[in-house]
This record gives sequence, C-alpha cells and structure tokens, in this order.
Amino acid sequence: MTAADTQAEAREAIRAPRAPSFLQRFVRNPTAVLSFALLVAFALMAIFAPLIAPGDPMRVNPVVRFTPPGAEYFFGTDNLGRDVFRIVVHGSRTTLLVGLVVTVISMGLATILGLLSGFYRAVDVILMRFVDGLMAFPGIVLATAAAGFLGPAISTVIISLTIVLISPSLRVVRGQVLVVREAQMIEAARATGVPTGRIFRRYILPAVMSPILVQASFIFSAAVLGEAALSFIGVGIGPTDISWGNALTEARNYISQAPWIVIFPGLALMLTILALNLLGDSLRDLLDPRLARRR
Amino acid sequence: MSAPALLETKGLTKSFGNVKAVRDVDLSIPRGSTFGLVGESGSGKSTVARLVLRLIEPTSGEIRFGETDLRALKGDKLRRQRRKMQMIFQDPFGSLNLRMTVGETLTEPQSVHGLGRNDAERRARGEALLAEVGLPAAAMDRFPHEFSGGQRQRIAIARALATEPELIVADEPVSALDVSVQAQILNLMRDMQAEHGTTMLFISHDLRVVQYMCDQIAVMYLGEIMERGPRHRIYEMPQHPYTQALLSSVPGSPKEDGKRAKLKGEIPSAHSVPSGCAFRTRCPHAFDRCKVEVPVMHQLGEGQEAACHLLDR
Amino acid sequence: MSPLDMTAAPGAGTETKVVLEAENLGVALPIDGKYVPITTDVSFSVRRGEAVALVGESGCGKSMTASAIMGLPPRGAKVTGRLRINGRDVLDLSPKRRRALCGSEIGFIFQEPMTALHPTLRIGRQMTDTLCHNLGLSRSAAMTRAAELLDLVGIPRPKDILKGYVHQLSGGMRQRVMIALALSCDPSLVIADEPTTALDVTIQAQVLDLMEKMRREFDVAMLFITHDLEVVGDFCDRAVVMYAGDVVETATAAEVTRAPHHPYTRGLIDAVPGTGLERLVPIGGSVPQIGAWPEGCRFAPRCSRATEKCAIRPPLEGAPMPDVRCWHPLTEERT
Amino acid sequence: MLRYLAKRFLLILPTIFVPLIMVFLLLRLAPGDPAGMMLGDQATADQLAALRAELGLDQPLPVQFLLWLKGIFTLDLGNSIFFREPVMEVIPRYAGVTILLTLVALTLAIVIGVVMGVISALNRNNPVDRGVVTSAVLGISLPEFWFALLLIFLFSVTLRWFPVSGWTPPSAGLIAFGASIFLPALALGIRQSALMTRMMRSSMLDVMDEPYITTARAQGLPERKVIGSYAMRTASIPVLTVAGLAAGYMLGGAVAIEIVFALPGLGRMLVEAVARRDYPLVEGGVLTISLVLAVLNLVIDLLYAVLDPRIRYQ
Amino acid sequence: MRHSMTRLGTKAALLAGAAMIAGAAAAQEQGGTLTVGISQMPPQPDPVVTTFGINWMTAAVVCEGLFAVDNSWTPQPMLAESFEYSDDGTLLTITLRDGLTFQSGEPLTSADVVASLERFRAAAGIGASFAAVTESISAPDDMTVEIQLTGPTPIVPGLLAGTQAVIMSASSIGDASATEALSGLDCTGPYTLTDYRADQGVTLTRWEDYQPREEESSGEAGMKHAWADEIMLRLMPEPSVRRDSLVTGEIDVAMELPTDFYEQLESAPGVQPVIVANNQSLTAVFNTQEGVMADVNLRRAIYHALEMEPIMLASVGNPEFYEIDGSWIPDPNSFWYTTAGIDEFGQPDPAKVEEYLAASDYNGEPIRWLVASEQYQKHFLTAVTVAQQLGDYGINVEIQENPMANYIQMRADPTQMDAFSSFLPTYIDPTSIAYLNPTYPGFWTDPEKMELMAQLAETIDPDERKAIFEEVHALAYDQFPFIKYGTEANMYGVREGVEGYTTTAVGGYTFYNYAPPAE
Repeated sequence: MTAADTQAEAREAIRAPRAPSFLQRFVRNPTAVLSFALLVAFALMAIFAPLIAPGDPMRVNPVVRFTPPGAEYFFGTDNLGRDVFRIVVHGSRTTLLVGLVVTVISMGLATILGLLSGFYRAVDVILMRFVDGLMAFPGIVLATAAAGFLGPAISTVIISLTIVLISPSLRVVRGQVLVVREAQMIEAARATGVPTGRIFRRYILPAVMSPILVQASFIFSAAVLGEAALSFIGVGIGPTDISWGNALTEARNYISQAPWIVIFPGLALMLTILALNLLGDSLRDLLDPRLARRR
Repeated sequence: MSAPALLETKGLTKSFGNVKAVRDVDLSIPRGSTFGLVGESGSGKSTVARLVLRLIEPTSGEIRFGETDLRALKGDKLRRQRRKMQMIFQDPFGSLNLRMTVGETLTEPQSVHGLGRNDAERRARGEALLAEVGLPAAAMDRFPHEFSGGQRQRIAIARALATEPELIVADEPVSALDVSVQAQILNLMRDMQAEHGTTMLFISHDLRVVQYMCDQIAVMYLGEIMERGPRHRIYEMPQHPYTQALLSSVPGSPKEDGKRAKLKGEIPSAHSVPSGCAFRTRCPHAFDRCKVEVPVMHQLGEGQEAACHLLDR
Repeated sequence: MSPLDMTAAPGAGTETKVVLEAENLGVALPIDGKYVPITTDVSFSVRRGEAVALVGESGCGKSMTASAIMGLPPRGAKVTGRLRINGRDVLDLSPKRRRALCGSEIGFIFQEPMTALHPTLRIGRQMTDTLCHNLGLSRSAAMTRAAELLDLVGIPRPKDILKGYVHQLSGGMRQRVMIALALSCDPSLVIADEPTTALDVTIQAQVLDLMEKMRREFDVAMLFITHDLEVVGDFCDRAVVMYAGDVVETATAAEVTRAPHHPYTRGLIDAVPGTGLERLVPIGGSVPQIGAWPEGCRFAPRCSRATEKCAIRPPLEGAPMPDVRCWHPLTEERT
Repeated sequence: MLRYLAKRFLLILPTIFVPLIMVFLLLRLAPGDPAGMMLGDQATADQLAALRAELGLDQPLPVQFLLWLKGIFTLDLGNSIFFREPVMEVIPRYAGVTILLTLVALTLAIVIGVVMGVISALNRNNPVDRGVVTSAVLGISLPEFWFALLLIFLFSVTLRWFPVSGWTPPSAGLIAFGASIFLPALALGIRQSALMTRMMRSSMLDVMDEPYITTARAQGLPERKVIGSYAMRTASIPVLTVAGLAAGYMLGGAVAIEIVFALPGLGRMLVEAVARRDYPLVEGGVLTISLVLAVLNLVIDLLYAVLDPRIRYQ
Repeated sequence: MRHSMTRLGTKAALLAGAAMIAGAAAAQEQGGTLTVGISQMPPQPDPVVTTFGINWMTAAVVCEGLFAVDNSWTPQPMLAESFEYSDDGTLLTITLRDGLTFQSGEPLTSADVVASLERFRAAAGIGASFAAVTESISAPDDMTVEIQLTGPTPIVPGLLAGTQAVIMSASSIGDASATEALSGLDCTGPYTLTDYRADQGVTLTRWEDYQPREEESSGEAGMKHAWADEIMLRLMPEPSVRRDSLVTGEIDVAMELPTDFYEQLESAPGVQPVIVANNQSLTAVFNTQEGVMADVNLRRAIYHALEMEPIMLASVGNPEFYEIDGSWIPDPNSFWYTTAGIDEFGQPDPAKVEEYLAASDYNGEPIRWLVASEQYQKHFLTAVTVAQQLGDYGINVEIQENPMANYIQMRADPTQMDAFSSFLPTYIDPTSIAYLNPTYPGFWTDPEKMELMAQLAETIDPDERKAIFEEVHALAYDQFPFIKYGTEANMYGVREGVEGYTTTAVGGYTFYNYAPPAE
C-alpha cells in the first residue's frame, strides 16, 4: 500500500526540463564564445607566428625607421626599423607561453597545497603565514628582486610570477575548500561512510574545480599583465627577446612621433587580458551549478 | 521497556571551547522504535545527533550501538560501522552532492560498503529505492537541482535506506518543507520505518511533528534533557514546567487566561548557562533551590522521567 | 490619528471603517521580457481593529500581495486592480506620495528582524530616522519617543538598546524592536509578514501576545501573513486563503480553521499533525512554480475532488459558494 | 582597542619577515658587484676590494645577515652603497612620493568605484548600467603603464593640460601638486577603480535586495536617504576590504607609473637599487613597503570595525 | 650634420673685455632662469667620490680646477696663473691667481689646493692616475703649489683639468676621505649651490663675486659668463619626458636625447636639436689574456671581416649621427686625433680574413661576447650585427646579455668572457685611455705597447709624445686588442632663444655660458 501511496503523493513531474549541458550553455553565451574565440585567435597567432609574419622580429632596419602603418608594414616600424606587426605577432608567443606556464604551475601547486591546507590544520597554519608574508608585499617588487638575482630571461619571469601568483590562487582554493568542507554534503557523505579519499575526489575536488578554473583564467590574465609590466620596467625578459611589454619599454619614448609603436603592442596586450577576464567572468557564471546567478 | 536498546548513551557531553553544548545526556533507544528529541534552538539536539553518529567527537560519555562500543571505533572500522547507521538532514539541497546524479548518489553508499555484486545490481537497487520513495526510475540520471524540495528529501531518504541501516538519525527532516509536502515526507518516513523495522532518532523543534512520529520523546533545553518518556505521558501529563510551557505555546493549543505565553524572557545563550537548574531563569515556579542545585531525574512511572525540584515536593 | 485620516471616506463609522481594500489586485513580473502574473484577482478588505490573515504555502503570492500593498513590489513589477488605503486609491499615486504612506499610515513587520533591521546602524538611529521623517520630530524628541515605544513593547533598559545594534539582541527582542518600529508613527494599518516563523515556539507565543496587545492599544488594522493555520485560528478575526496566486477562500478565522469549504484549505488542515495519531492526508504533488500557474482551477492538479469542470477557472463570487473559489466546495462539517 | 592594535602589530612582524628574508637571500646570492657599480668603469681592482671591505661585503653571508637583523632592531638599516647615506635618510625621500601617489590613487579608485558602482546598480540592466559594466571590464583589462602612456600622449603632449611628468611636492602648492599627481594617480588607480566599480555594483545590488532596505522604505524614508545612508553604508564595506589588496597592488604597480611619469618614488628607486646591487637600500625599501602595507591594512581593519559594528576587536 | 652656432654675440664679449667666438645675442644681458632637464644625478654633488662623468655636472658649474680643457682638449690654466716644470721634469710648480676667494668668502690659498689634490689623489679613476705619477704635493707659500712627480711626466695639467680635481676650500673638506661625500661645495666657480635634492634636481645661483678669466671662452677654459641668475637642473630620467618638457616649454635645455628624436625636434616649433659631433667611439674589447681571443690572428681576422657602416647604422639608426672613422680619439679637434696605422677603415677584406683565420688556431669555438641589458642599442645591436658578419666566415659569436651590474663583474674575470661591447670617449691625454691600461678588462699587455706607454708617460714634449702615441695607435691596429666601429654623435635640445650653448664634446656642462631665452 505504501508504495502506491507515496507514488501518488509524489506524482508531480520531475521539475525542470533537462538542464542544458555546460557546452550548450557556453555556446549560448556570446561573451564566453567571443572571448574564447579571441583567445584561440591569439593562440593560433602564437603557434603560426613564423607563417603569419615571417622573418626575424628583432631584425633592425634603420633605413625604414618610423614608417607609419601601411601596406608594407601593417603596424608600421619602430625606432630601429623593426616591423611592429612582426613584433606583435611574435610577441604573443612569449606572452602566452609565460601566461600558460605560470597558470598551470601556480594553479596546480595552489590546488594541491590548497586541498591539503583546507584539511590539515598544521599545514594550513604554516602555509598561511607564508602566504600572508608574500601577500603583504607587492609582487612586482619581489619579481624585481628575483629578476636581479636570476637575470633577465623568460624562465626568470615565469619563476617570479609563479611565486607571486601562487599566493592569491592558494587563498582562493583554500577558501573554497574551507567553504566546501563545511558543506552539509560532506557531513552527509561522512555519515554515509564514504572514505576520505573518495570525499576528496568526488565531493571536494569537483566543487572547488569551478572556482579553480575561474581563478585560472584570472591568474592567466594576471600573468600576462605581470610579464608585460616586468618587461616594461626592464626586469622581465631581456631586451634581446621579444614581448609586448618589452616592445613598449622603448616605444614609450616615441609615442608622440610614432604612436603606432605604442598602440599596437598595447592593444594586443589589452585584448588578451580582456579576453581572459571575460572568459573568467563567463566561466564563473556558467560553472555555477545552481544557475541562479542574478548577474 | 522490554525491547533491547539499539542505541544507548551515558553521560554524553560535548564542549566547544568553553561552551557546553550538550551535558550528561542519557538516551536509550529501543530497537525498532522512533525516538523523538525535541527542543528549541540552542538546546543541543542536533549536536546529540552528530555525537551518536560519531560525526563529532564527544568530550565525554559513552555511546553503545547494539553490542558495539562506538567510542572505541576508529578509522576504517568506524566507517564500516556507518553502514548500519545513516542520517537524513534538514536541508536536502545542501546534503546532496549537486554534481552527482541521483543514480550516483544512490549507488555510492552501496559501493563504498561493498553492497551489491556489480554496478548493474546497485543501479537496480537504486531504482527500487526510488520507486519506494515515490520517484520514477527516470530520476536516476538527473541532478538534484532538477527536483523540488520534497522530491529531494525523498532522494535523501532513499540514500539513507540504501545500506539497509539499523538506525536512521533524522535531523529536522521536514522543517524546510511546505506544510503539504511535509505531510508527504512524514508519512513516507513512517511507512519506511514500519516496513524496514528501522530504529529512528527523530529530531525536531515542532512538537506536533514529534508527537506524530515518535514513540519515545525527550525534551531538551540548553544541552540537557529536562523530561523524557513515552509519547502519551509527555503530551498528556507533562511534569516538567518547561514541557508544559512548550506544549501550551504551540499555536492552536487552548489558551488559559487569554495568554499563550507561559514563559517569560529569552533563552539564555549557551555561553552563560544558568547555575543550578538550567531552566530556572524562565521557570514560573523557580525557587531558591533551583539556583544552587542541579535537579536529578525523577522516575514518574511508565518510563517517564523529569528533572525538576518541584517533583520532590 | 495620522494626519491623512482627514482624507478618509466621509461617513465611514470609526469602528467599521475599512482601512484597506484590495480589489482584483494583481502583480506581474517581467521574466524573459514577458509579464508573468504572480498573483491575480486578489480581493479582500481589512477594517480598523481587525486582524486579517493572508494564509498560504510558500509561493502562493501572499508576500507579493503584501509588498504590492506597501507599494514596494520587486523591480519592474506591474500592479493591476484597485487598492484603497483609508478610502484613497493609492495605485495611481506618484512614487513619492506613495512612499509617504509608508511608515505613517502603514507599518510593516518582517519575518526576520535580524536582516530586516540595519546591521550597522544603531537601533536608535533607525527609529529616530523614521520618527523624524514621518512626524517631523526633532532628534531628541524622537529619541524620547523611541525609548517610550521600546518600553511599550516590553524591552528593558530601552535607552541602552537604542545605543546598540541589532546583532546584540536576541531573536525575541529584535522582533519587539521591529514591532515598535512598525508602530512608531501610529499607522492605521500594520502588515506583519510571518512575524513569528523564525522564532522559537516559546518566544513565538510571547511575540503573538505582544502583537495582540499592541493591536488593541493602537487600534490598528492588521494584515497578518502566515503559512500556519493554527496561528490564524489563534490570532486573527478573518482569513484569506491563497493558493498559486489566487484567493481561494475568504472566511472568518474560525470557519477557515474548523470548517473550511475549499478543498485546499481542508488539505492544509489535514496535512498538519494534530493531537490525533491518525495517518496524515497530505496534498499530493507540490505547489506549482511561481507564475507557472495551471489553467482552469489552479488547485485541480492536486485536488482529489477535481472533475472536468475544473478546467474552467472558478470565480471567487458566483461559484457554488460565495467567497470560495471552487466548483466543488466542501459543505459538510468535519472536525 | 589599544591591546588589539598592539596585538595586530606584533602579528605583522612574521608576515614582514618572509619577504625580507627572501629579498635578502635573492640579493646577496645574485651575481653583480655593488662596488663595481659604484666606482664605475675605470676603478682598479684594489680600489674595488677596498670599497667592498668598507661596505662589509667581504664578510660571510650569515654574518651579513645577522648584522642586518641586528640593524633592523636597532633601527639602523645601514648606509646605502650608492648614496653613501644612511638608508633611514634616503628612504623617506622616496617613500613619501610613493605613499602619496598610492593614497591619491586609492582615494581616486574608491571614489570612482563607489560612485560608478552605485550609479550602475541603481540603473540595473539599463543602458547606463551596461555602459558602466562594459567600461569596468575594459578598465580591468587595461595595463596601467600603457594607459599611462596614452594619458601622457593625450593630456600632456597633445592637450597640454597637465605637466608631462615630474614631481611637485604638496609643499609647492596644492594646485601644482594636484596637477602633477592627477595623471599618475589616475593611471595607477584605473584598474582598481574598475574592480571597485564591479565590487560596489554587485555589493549594492545585494544590499538593495536586503530586507533592511525594504524596511527603510517601508518606514517611509525617502529613496535618497535609503540609498545614501542605509544602502551605501553596508554596500561599501566589501569595497573597503578590497582596498587593502588594492593598496598592495598599487604600491607594487607604482613602479611602472613612477618610471613613466618620472616620479622619484620608492618603486623606481628599488628597481634602480636592485640594478645597482645597493643591498641595504633594497632591503630597507622592501621593509618600508611591507610596513606601509601592513599599517595600511591595519588602518583598513580599524575602519572596517568602525563601519561594521558586528566586528568588534577585543 | 655639422651645426654651427646660430648667432654670434658681440656685446657680451665687450662686457667681459675680451673677444668671444661663441656667445650670447647682441641684446644679451644677465638675468633669467635657465632650466635644464638632466637624465641622471649623483646622490651628492661631490665629484671626487664618483667616476661617472655625468655625475660631475653640478661641480662643473660650481667649481673650478687648476686647469681646464679648451676646445682642442688641451689643458689651459684656470685657477692657476702659470705653471712650470723643473729642468728634470720631476717638479711641477704652479702659481695661483691672486685675489680669488671661495664662495664662502675664504681666500683661495695653496693650502686649499693641497687639501683638494690630496683627496683627489686618493680617489678612483683619474685620481689614481694622478697618484701614480706624484710623489708629494706641497705649498711653499700661499700662492704656490709644488707637485713632486715620480718621474718626468707631462700629463699632470691634463689630469688636473678634470672635474674630479676641482679645488675646494680646505675647511669644507675637513678630513673627509675620497670615498666620503661632502654634502656641499665650497668652490670658486660662477654659481653657488643653493639647493641639492638627489631625487629632484639642483638649484644654482649666480655668485656675484665671481672673478672670470679674461681669455675668450673655449671649451671649459677661458671666460665664464654666468648669464642666468639661476640655473635649475631638473632630474628627468626619461628621455621622452625631457623632450616633451622641452617642447612644452617646461625646460630650456634637454640633455642627452636619443638621436631618434632629431626629426621631431627639427619640426617642432620653438625648439631645436643640438648635435654634439664626435662624442664617442663605439667599440668591442677583446680578452687578450685568455680564451680564443688571445689569438692575435683571430682578432685580425675579425677586424678585416667587419664592414663598419651597417654596424653603426644598426646602432645609431640615422647616418647623420655617426662617422666611419678609425681614430681612437674620436674628436678631430683634439690634438691627439690620429689615423696612424689605419688604411681603408671600415671595409672588409675577405682575403685577409681567410689568411688570418688560417694562421689562427680558431676552430669555430663560441666567442662569449658580453653586452649590458641597459645598453641595448650600443651594445647589443652592434654585437648582433658583428655576429652576423662574422658568421659568414664561420666565426661563432655567442652574445651574453646581462644587467650592467653583472656585466661589469663578469668582464673583469678573464675566464668568463672573450669579448664585450663598450665605448670610448675623447680623453685629454692618451695615457688616460682606459683600454690602454693593462688591468682594464681585455688585459692588453703586449710588451711593445707597454714600452711605448712608458715612454709616453715620461716624454714631455707634445710633438714627441704624439709620435709615440701614433705608434701605439698603429700597434693597436695591428694587434686589435679592441676594435672601433665608428664615431657616434650626441644630441640634446634647446629652446629657441637659448644662447651660448656648446656643440663640442668637450665642455658638455658649461651651463654658465648658456643664456636663458628672454622672458
């Protein structure tokens, strides 16, 4: 009797129509699609740089100094007669490489440490003191000191940006772990007898994954900006390598006579950061399992 | 009580820092019965629920589950013990993993406890559980957010039943639900209990719900049990002033002298539990002795007990 | 009492004066660019000195109705029908004049005093802001008045409380402050939205007692919004039962709690565990999602008495029984 | 309160030591010779050695570290290798510029952020809101040193509204000071103001939905007052909490801005000091920045307590 | 490229009672403020403690030495009235001008000179060279200074013409060592130091009691006019900032501008670029002591493989700003200018490359070539062009870029480098040329050169000395311990109306002769 009875009571239909998959929602979100497309475009540009803008981007050609943008030099030339278009195209390699490597390393470490820290108090206390210390101190200054130590190179930039960006990432992951840890589903899982390893894997990791992904895109954008800023002030990759930030270091002297030297690399930089930020924003909205975000 | 107790606690105490959330709680829940724990906010009833399930570590006291000394269990042994004792939470939304399908939610307890020979078998059992709680098999591949509150609580009940536990602890299982849905879930839980013979510790602030559900009832106030006994004794002849006040405060109960309120003042904070009888600050009958002496339980027959100095007179 | 009393309809006797009159009040919200009706055809009235309950489960539209009466519906909401407060049509008033009614003519008591009182403003400041603005009192006069009000609602050491913040108070005290605030400018109507739901049962009883006392003392009309039929029976004179955005039954509180005519009201009563141990008879299914109201009788999908006729939406008046929106009302008395 | 202050201040110490130790090690292990940088191209090997000895650079590293630690506690940070003056005298000259710049930028960011955020929230989802939200996203993506260059090009070189660069201290007159600091502060604050706009908007939207706002309206208070003193009071609290982070970011970001606008600030000085291997000066500068940041965060914490009585420090 | 003075002044010259070749406009009178945007500032004005020439700027205006250099880089008396060598050439007697006082009011006496020169002797750089040739300094009377030399040497007046050798009052020096900076300057120059802020700039005020020499101005020597009431040096490290400030009129003179700004300054109204030709040589220095470059035939092969024009063009960009010229003394006005030993400078000779390579032991080993990050254009671009050209002959250059601090450290270690990019200015005396110092990185210790340098140091007759130097020059063009690519010009900018500014490499900081534009 009871089964039939409860059937009758629960007779209402299962509420919502099947929720659209992440991919479906992603495709329907113009911001997400646009920012993703932009990033893919930059990535392709980086990968196929030698095909898109053949030639050595560092090659100086003093005869054509300060040529304005035109048919031969799309983005004009700089004070040394280097092709700005080539610089922008090839510069994306450094930028994206640094961004990607820094993001992967710092988010990877932050995830591991954040999970540990969220669950083991001893680890947490030590780690957080250290993180507080790092955060109590402007990253760019730390990176400057590191650059002085390690010398100007891509690897230096990657190392120092990773050191700088791991703290905020770790905080985000740890914060999420602490929130998730208190979630009732964890207590429920423990009450059910789900082993700790499985709780990590099936409950905590998926729950913190979304914020980690979102954070990753913001870390990526911070790394891109950081590389540019370090190179700009002369403690990033050295002047003999090419990056957008680097290109601006010298270019700032010529903004009034050849604004294109400043505008194009800066624009490329800004578009990359913009795309990453927009991607992060839309991921944040899309990855919310409740889909109930107002904004 | 002739039936042997499935769950027994003695002197169960839990302090958080210097706050004693639960003090000297003795419980004895007979096998197959529903035991109600009722109290207002801050009474420690939810803490008791977590203590008896060993989700939090008691400060002192004993917990026996059948023949097992629960406090002696650790690690994997404790985890395996959990097959026999499950919990239903107040908020079905929070207690379900939003990233797991209903199917995964229902097969997980089976697989972690090695029930069922293979995935297909566990899935079949999951579908049977769903049918039992009144949900179609199609629900297996859905996610929790696709269900209404009542349906989610059904899923939570199905999950609790998945390991065929001997004890289910239900912590305010219907207080988040609308009245009409609440009745569905109460009926469902009563049916389940009748069908499976499960022992149940039922925690609620709602006296009417507890009355409907429980055979034995304990009334808690500020971490202590004030009165306990069989349902009819508690509801028909409450002996403790707090129980009396509680019952007369329920809306719809007859008003005497045109007033509902039996009690003056507010519930003290758990940080500053009054000396002597915890209830004395609000008790209409409090006298000097209540201030200095903690009252002991008085046996009042048929298993009814109350801790009040008035009963000495 | 309030200066706006002068505009009251002439000839209305004091004791029977209609303070609030809603006629086919409807609220629609824009969802995905379309207006979706949340409540429709809500009609009832409240007289001076009377407590009228607006009863229903979550999502039935009772709070939406209350917010429409306050003139504080959600953003973009469209309010239709007629609404008279103290005889004056208020739906056509400018937002500013409409706002002027709040506080001075209508007081509001919320469910969660913890969140309904400002977390970082002193209680005194919140009360005197209201008093100064609506009654034109000076700060110090307002402070004195606020202390009196707190005293009236049974708060010990009102002066200290005025200097404190809401988080320093217990739940019951907070709701007392809320009541004092609602009554501070002597309104003729108080709307209480689930004022005791968040409270423990013993505190709930205290607060209900207080509200009853205040209602008498201030001689206000009260619209009492609740999901708890037992409280209705205890506290109110009349009850308006809502379901899925509709008024389904209007009757005296005694009738509604003891001999309801609408199957939904009956279902609500049967779903609450009483003193008896007999099996509860729940209402099947669950409340439809807000705005996605079924065609015809909105309760029909969950109703055991539903017939084909229920495909047509029953009117509140002119159906088999007055004030009951049902083609098949219950006529027999059940305990 | 005083006890809390003291406790907070003691808690700062370990926090500061992490970057200090890192910087000490990084610097001392780094190749490069401060004596060579000091004496220049034509110094002989003997002269270099003599200078190194004079500077104590010939001591083993642990000894140098201990001496330096001792120096911190005796408030003697040593002499700058390059300036040949006590670090304690060099730093204030530069720190003042950076601190002022950061404070002005922070103020600018908070004011812009709060105003734009409120405007945006009050116009939820209409064109004004969309405009603000879009410019905020753009603002967040704006590299500040690039933006600084554009500002100079537009306002200084083309329109000539502001001086191209350089530092005018407040003592030289507020108008001149304002003119010299406006563009740098704007460039430094733009990203943070965009972040604060977003934060303020979302915080305002949250607060506007809070029951106590409905209460304020239900009490008949006019909308101006409801927004101005009831909603903004709580909505600005989260903005304040990010102000600490923003200040840290700005103290760092100031380097690039100081370089672009040729401001004699701490950031630029540090970059140069690192290049010159002026160890005591770098260490002193790092210590200063850490302390400034710590004090700023402390102030923000205290402000936070003032704004939000739910938080009380014992 | 050669920009001559725009206007010649006459009236001002009359005022001073002497003729001038370059001076202010006819209507020039004293007055006004000259504001100069400068790129660097030393932490303190004391010139003795730093060897970086750019940091001597303030002292160059405020102070004077016993000697000063004229346009032909020849030392002329300044505070000295006259000087004479003893017959054996080991004692130099200098008589001071009479009646001079310091800005503090103290009279200038030989005691002040002794104190100043003793401190100078202990200083690095030129001071060390001075110390090397002097035994003692003494003051037989108030107006006479005797310098006992270690041997006969003609270079002392040249050494004392540098800004590091300025004369300060003995009381202001006290017992300050050569590495201990004085905070103020008590000197005899035309301007007093009124305000010095290492992070902002310098304010210099005309000293009304200044007593100028009567000879016409030439380089740093001769009469000093002191037109401006006040000279303000404002620190603006960014070249674009100096340029923009010049264009917007915030400053009257913008020092050290990149030559890239040339066209822009030409076209901008109210300002004009000033080109200082023959400013310095761009060079590479080789490690002659260790490693592959110790092989003289490889160095010869490299020299003959290089075509200088593309190297200079890559570095400088604008052909107007460089000369392909092999003289190690870049300024043709200098007495020491010579092209001895050079034929067909700047043209590659593949046949010789093959010949010398064959004679060498070189087998394609990488040549570690140091460049400083901060000197991208001068170091890196020249090196990279050189590397390209050498690559054609299988000579393998590996450029190692490092921050300046590391570069200076690394190049001093013969095991760490084979070559480095560098540059060389005009020196007053060839013995001062750093590259010829055997301890200078590169370590050129060829016995023939050492012998010639010793002769040069001891010979007093200028013409004989020049002949010796030409032998050294020719030797360098046979052994190639270093290679010069060409001579680079410098540029700065002035506002219209500024008069009396210099266009020669000598006397770069003669702001006292600059007349500010009329208000």
